[in-house]
Amino acid sequence: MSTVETELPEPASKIELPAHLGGGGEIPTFDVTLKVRRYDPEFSEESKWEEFTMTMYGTDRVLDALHKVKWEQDGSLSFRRSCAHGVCGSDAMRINGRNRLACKTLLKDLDTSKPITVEPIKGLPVEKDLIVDMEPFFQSFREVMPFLVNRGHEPSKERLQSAEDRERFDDTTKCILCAACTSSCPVFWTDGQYFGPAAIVNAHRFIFDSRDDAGDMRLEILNDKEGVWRCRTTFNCSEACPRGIQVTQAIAEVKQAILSRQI
Amino acid sequence: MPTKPAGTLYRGREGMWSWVGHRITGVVIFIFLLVHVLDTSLVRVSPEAYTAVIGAYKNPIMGLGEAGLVAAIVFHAFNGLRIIAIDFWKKGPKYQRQLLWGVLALWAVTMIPFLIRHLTIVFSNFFGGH
Amino acid sequence: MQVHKYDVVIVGAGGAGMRAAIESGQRARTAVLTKLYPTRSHTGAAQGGMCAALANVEEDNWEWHTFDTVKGGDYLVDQDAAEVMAKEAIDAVIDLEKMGLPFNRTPEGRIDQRRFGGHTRDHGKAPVRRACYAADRTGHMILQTLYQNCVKHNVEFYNEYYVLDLLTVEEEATREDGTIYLQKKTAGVVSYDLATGELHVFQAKSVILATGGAGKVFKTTSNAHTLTGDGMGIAFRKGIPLEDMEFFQFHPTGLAGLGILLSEAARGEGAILRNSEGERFMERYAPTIKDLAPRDIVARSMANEVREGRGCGPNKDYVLLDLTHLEPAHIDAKLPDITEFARTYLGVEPYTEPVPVFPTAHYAMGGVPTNIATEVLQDNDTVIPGLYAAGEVACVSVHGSNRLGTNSLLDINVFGKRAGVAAAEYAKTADFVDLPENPEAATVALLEHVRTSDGGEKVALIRKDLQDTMDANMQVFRTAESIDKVLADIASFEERYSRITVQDKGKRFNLDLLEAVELGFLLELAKVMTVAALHRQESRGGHYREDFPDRDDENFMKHSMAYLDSNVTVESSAESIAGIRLETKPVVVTRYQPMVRKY
Amino acid sequence: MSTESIAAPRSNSAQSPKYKRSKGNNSSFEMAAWLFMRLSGVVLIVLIFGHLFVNLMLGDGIHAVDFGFVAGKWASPFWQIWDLVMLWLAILHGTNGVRTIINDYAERSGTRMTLKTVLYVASGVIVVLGTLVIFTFDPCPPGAVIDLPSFCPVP
Ligand SMILES: Cc1cc2nc3c(=O)[nH]c(=O)nc-3n(C[C@H](O)[C@H](O)[C@H](O)COP(=O)(O)OP(=O)(O)OC[C@H]3O[C@@H](n4cnc5c(N)ncnc54)[C@H](O)[C@@H]3O)c2cc1C
Ligand code: HEM
Ligand code: SF4
Ligand code: F3S
Ligand code: FES
Repeated sequence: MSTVETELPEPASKIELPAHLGGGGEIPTFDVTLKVRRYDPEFSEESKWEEFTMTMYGTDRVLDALHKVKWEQDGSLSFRRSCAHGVCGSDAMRINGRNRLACKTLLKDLDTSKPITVEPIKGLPVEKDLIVDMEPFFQSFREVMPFLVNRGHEPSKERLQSAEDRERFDDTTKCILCAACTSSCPVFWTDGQYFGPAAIVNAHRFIFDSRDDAGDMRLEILNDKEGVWRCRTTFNCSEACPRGIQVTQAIAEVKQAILSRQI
Repeated sequence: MPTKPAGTLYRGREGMWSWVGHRITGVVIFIFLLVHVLDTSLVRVSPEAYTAVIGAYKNPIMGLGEAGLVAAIVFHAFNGLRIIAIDFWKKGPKYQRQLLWGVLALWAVTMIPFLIRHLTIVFSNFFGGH
Repeated sequence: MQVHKYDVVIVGAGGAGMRAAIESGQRARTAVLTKLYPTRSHTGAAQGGMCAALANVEEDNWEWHTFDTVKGGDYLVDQDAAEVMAKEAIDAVIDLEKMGLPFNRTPEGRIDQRRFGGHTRDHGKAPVRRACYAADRTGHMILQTLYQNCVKHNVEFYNEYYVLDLLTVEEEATREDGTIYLQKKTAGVVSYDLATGELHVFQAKSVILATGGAGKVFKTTSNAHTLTGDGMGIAFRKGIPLEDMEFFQFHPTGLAGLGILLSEAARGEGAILRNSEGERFMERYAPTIKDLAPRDIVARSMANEVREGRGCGPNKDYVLLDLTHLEPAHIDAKLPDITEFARTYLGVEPYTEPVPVFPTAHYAMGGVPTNIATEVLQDNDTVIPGLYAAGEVACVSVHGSNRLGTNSLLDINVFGKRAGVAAAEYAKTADFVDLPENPEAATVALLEHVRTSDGGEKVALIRKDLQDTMDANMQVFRTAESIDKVLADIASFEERYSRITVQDKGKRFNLDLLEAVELGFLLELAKVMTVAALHRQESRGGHYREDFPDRDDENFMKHSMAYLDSNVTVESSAESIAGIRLETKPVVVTRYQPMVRKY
Repeated sequence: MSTESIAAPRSNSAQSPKYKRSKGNNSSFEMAAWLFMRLSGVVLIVLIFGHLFVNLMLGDGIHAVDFGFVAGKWASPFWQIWDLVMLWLAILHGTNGVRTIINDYAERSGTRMTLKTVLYVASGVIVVLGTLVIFTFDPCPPGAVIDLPSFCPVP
């Protein structure tokens, strides 16, 4: 993370570009079928599978396909989305059985010869189609005191922090609260009481921040019976995280921190 | 609440399936253990009773069951070590998948000689008569 | 319908809204209404940095920063506002650090700073390292940190509440010179609960608008699907003017074809632009600071390269951003996310291959006019009591005709904080304004119209057509002809819009319905933008008229102010269009007289 | 693998009913249990593998196991202790494991209680029984009609 204080040599004014550059030729088009799990309690208590077929392009994502359905075929199809490039965390859903962000899953990376199944994430109450109630998720997040607590005198200037200390918790600062991890966790599915990986990740973010003074309190919170000890290291969370956060590793570090504090 | 059945199975990967395996083997072993203590207790009742019951273990069907049980224990044991490595070894989480392959390899290495020996005994003695 | 009563209601939970909430939440009873969960706001997409003359790594001071801002905005900046921002920048960064923001650090442990386009030392002598950053996710860290602090202070959020109307009352008042006018006053807002489809009226002493940008009027944009300019649209419909709407920033480096942004930080860290001949063409357009010239200049240079046939790719329609001479380790440390975007979305490996890029619609310099106290103006200088605006929705104007990179994250923090404090202070002394009778009537009518209209036109199609024509005719190069074309198109879109059909008839999570409402705002704003662009017969900052390629300080060193006015009936002409009245407002100049803008 | 959803009303944070997480009792029981699983696991590996090896691999394998075999083993305090420790650790480990599983899948507290009671009673009975058997075991019961270990006095 530290600054490498080297002036870069000026790059060449002109270079030979390889001939293929930017080429790629025609973008391929292909047909895909989306198989979406629909649910709208206003009209029916049943959820059902519905299929939509359309022609898509090489760089299209599952989100583009969902949009195409919504905009051209069935306007009532409901899902959340905003940024469309994997930074806001709105559109975690279960695509071909796994949690992913629809805006970060390219159609060409999936097997388009079969219908692509799209379902809401598991373990949170479904409200309509792909939309689930995120409140329990955020509730757990709020419970781990996800904010910097500093007891000493407020310094008038910035606090110093070494680049190494900053690096210590870098991984877990990347979280976008998309819930892909928590809703992929088999333990969370069971009764929804487990704090879940996302809350632990966000606690980790502060526990290992050298500027923070409330690590003990967070460890206390996560030492709860619904806390870290419920994790069974199934790694679904780490596989699902669209930000590539080593979630299970973070949980292991929190477990160890609790252990070394208690013993 | 939506009706239940339509959802698909979550497509977890090695980590999830190894946990499923660990959980199932754990329960299987536990149930066997309960039974095993009960049958062993028969030694207190009378040697005859014990020997009669233990005799039941000596037919090939039970022999196979026993082999399965050992397979479960061996998997549970080695995977247990894997879990411990994930928990306490810094690089454990990173190499969890490789560790699982290691567990399966060790499991095979342990099971093959055991099966050869065990099944030979089970079958030879059965067919060979006592 | 339900009615809620709060001292302060903040509309929008992006950077500006939450920064305001942290202040106001500790001083007054505050509710934050947002159409998205707070952490979904587009502030989280910002990458490069937030500038402040901390002078942690190089000599720097806030006056240089002010100068750069004024010059970057091509002198259309209100200099009092720019001074406030540059001065308060330092505290704004320190505040964030204290709240826990994990900035990158220098070897001494201080906040690290990097270069960014248009930021220079000593009035343009050389690039300076002024942007504080956290890898290439500065906005993400800001948004998260602000949300975390809102959680800390128990801010009350109403998530997925779309504000669709601002409640104001008008009273006759007399000016100092004796003229009588209608003074607007703030009474509250009307919002739509996405989950239930119910309307909620919020009565409030002060309202802060912080709804962000309007990038979705364009097709190729770095903005989120949800950035539909609701706040601007709502204000405009209430008779509040919109300032400087012709100035829209096109960011040079969007992923070609997709618009996803690759931060200017890439160039700050040493990446350069090349055309199909492998030439570093910015050496020709801005010999001193080359690739780090302000965005308008770089974007136009790129578009020009493509126009002159030196574009790359099968259709020769983009240029290349070259990072291949940078160390992979350096790229990983400083630009991890954007390199991943290139990999994920274009399949290009930035270590070894240059990345296809083209300008993408990025930032609305214009918006709801405010003074430096963030109070919204109903004309050039009349404040609307109790109404505040901050962030991209507002126009203070610190960005003038072209925003410098990293000045927006700064803007939302400085003016967000000011708005929060001011709104809460105002609420302490003011009384509630009585709600108008049937406060929700207009919203009910709007929704009812959209829901029941049955002409078969598809919202998505109209929106696509609008975005296409805006991209084709209102992008980095504009002419009277191209603008007129857009105006004509918009007229036809409006007619089609009156015949839309919304398929989803339900109440629950009816996003179909809201997309239709949002399209209404987009159409309105596109119209304001084009009319203002037609009116401004000069080239300045983000607004470039090929038919008037020079800056004309004589006639146009003024802000434009667009009002909704049904009395204006002129059909398309250079001056006005039916329903929109254009006026101007003087620029505040304190110490920097306009100079030729050269880099 | 699980139930579909948890009961929850629609909520927005400003007015939402708080989702209830039953408050823990602030003890470190779960941590201790977690640690115990690991420690006992390591010890169990040695004990169980040793046990299996002796019983199934040495000599005649499973066919060697009969009353005499068991009696022979338990005549030695070494094996008595071995089996005793193994019994206790395995039962505790297994019981705790199953307790976790019940906690996971039995959602209603009534069901949870019932299942756990059954579990604890079963485990308790087994542990007591097993311990008694090991300690009070008489390798040469009077009146036995089958082969007794060779060291028994000939009746
Ligand atoms: C890709 C990208 C990169 C950028 N990088 C930088 C950078 O490096 N440096 C820099 O200084 N600037 C950068 N910017 C610009 C800067 O990020 C934005 O201008 C700034 O974040 C806007 O913040 P905001 O709070 O005004 O709005 P937003 O963060 O967009 O928030 C808007 C909020 O308003 C709410 N809202 C909208 N409409 C309604 C409604 N009708 N009812 C209720 N709520 C509503 C939304 O839910 C949201 O919470 C970048 C912008 C983009 C798009
Ligand atoms: C042979 C050596 C053994 C080792 C190394 C071992 C290791 C472990 C470990 C580490 C766990 C914790 C898993 C987790 O927290 O995710 C565990 C769980 C468990 N073990 Fe063992 N174990 C062994 C033997 C046994 C025996 C003999 C039984 C049966 C009596 C048993 C039954 C269980 C059960 C039921 C679980 C719970 C599974 C779950 O929660 O998913 N184990 N074991
Ligand atoms: S840890 Fe990863 S998967 Fe979990 S919420 Fe954060 S970003 Fe999403
Ligand atoms: S999926 Fe769940 S069990 Fe642990 S490793 Fe992840 S939290
Ligand atoms: S839409 Fe923002 S993460 Fe996918």
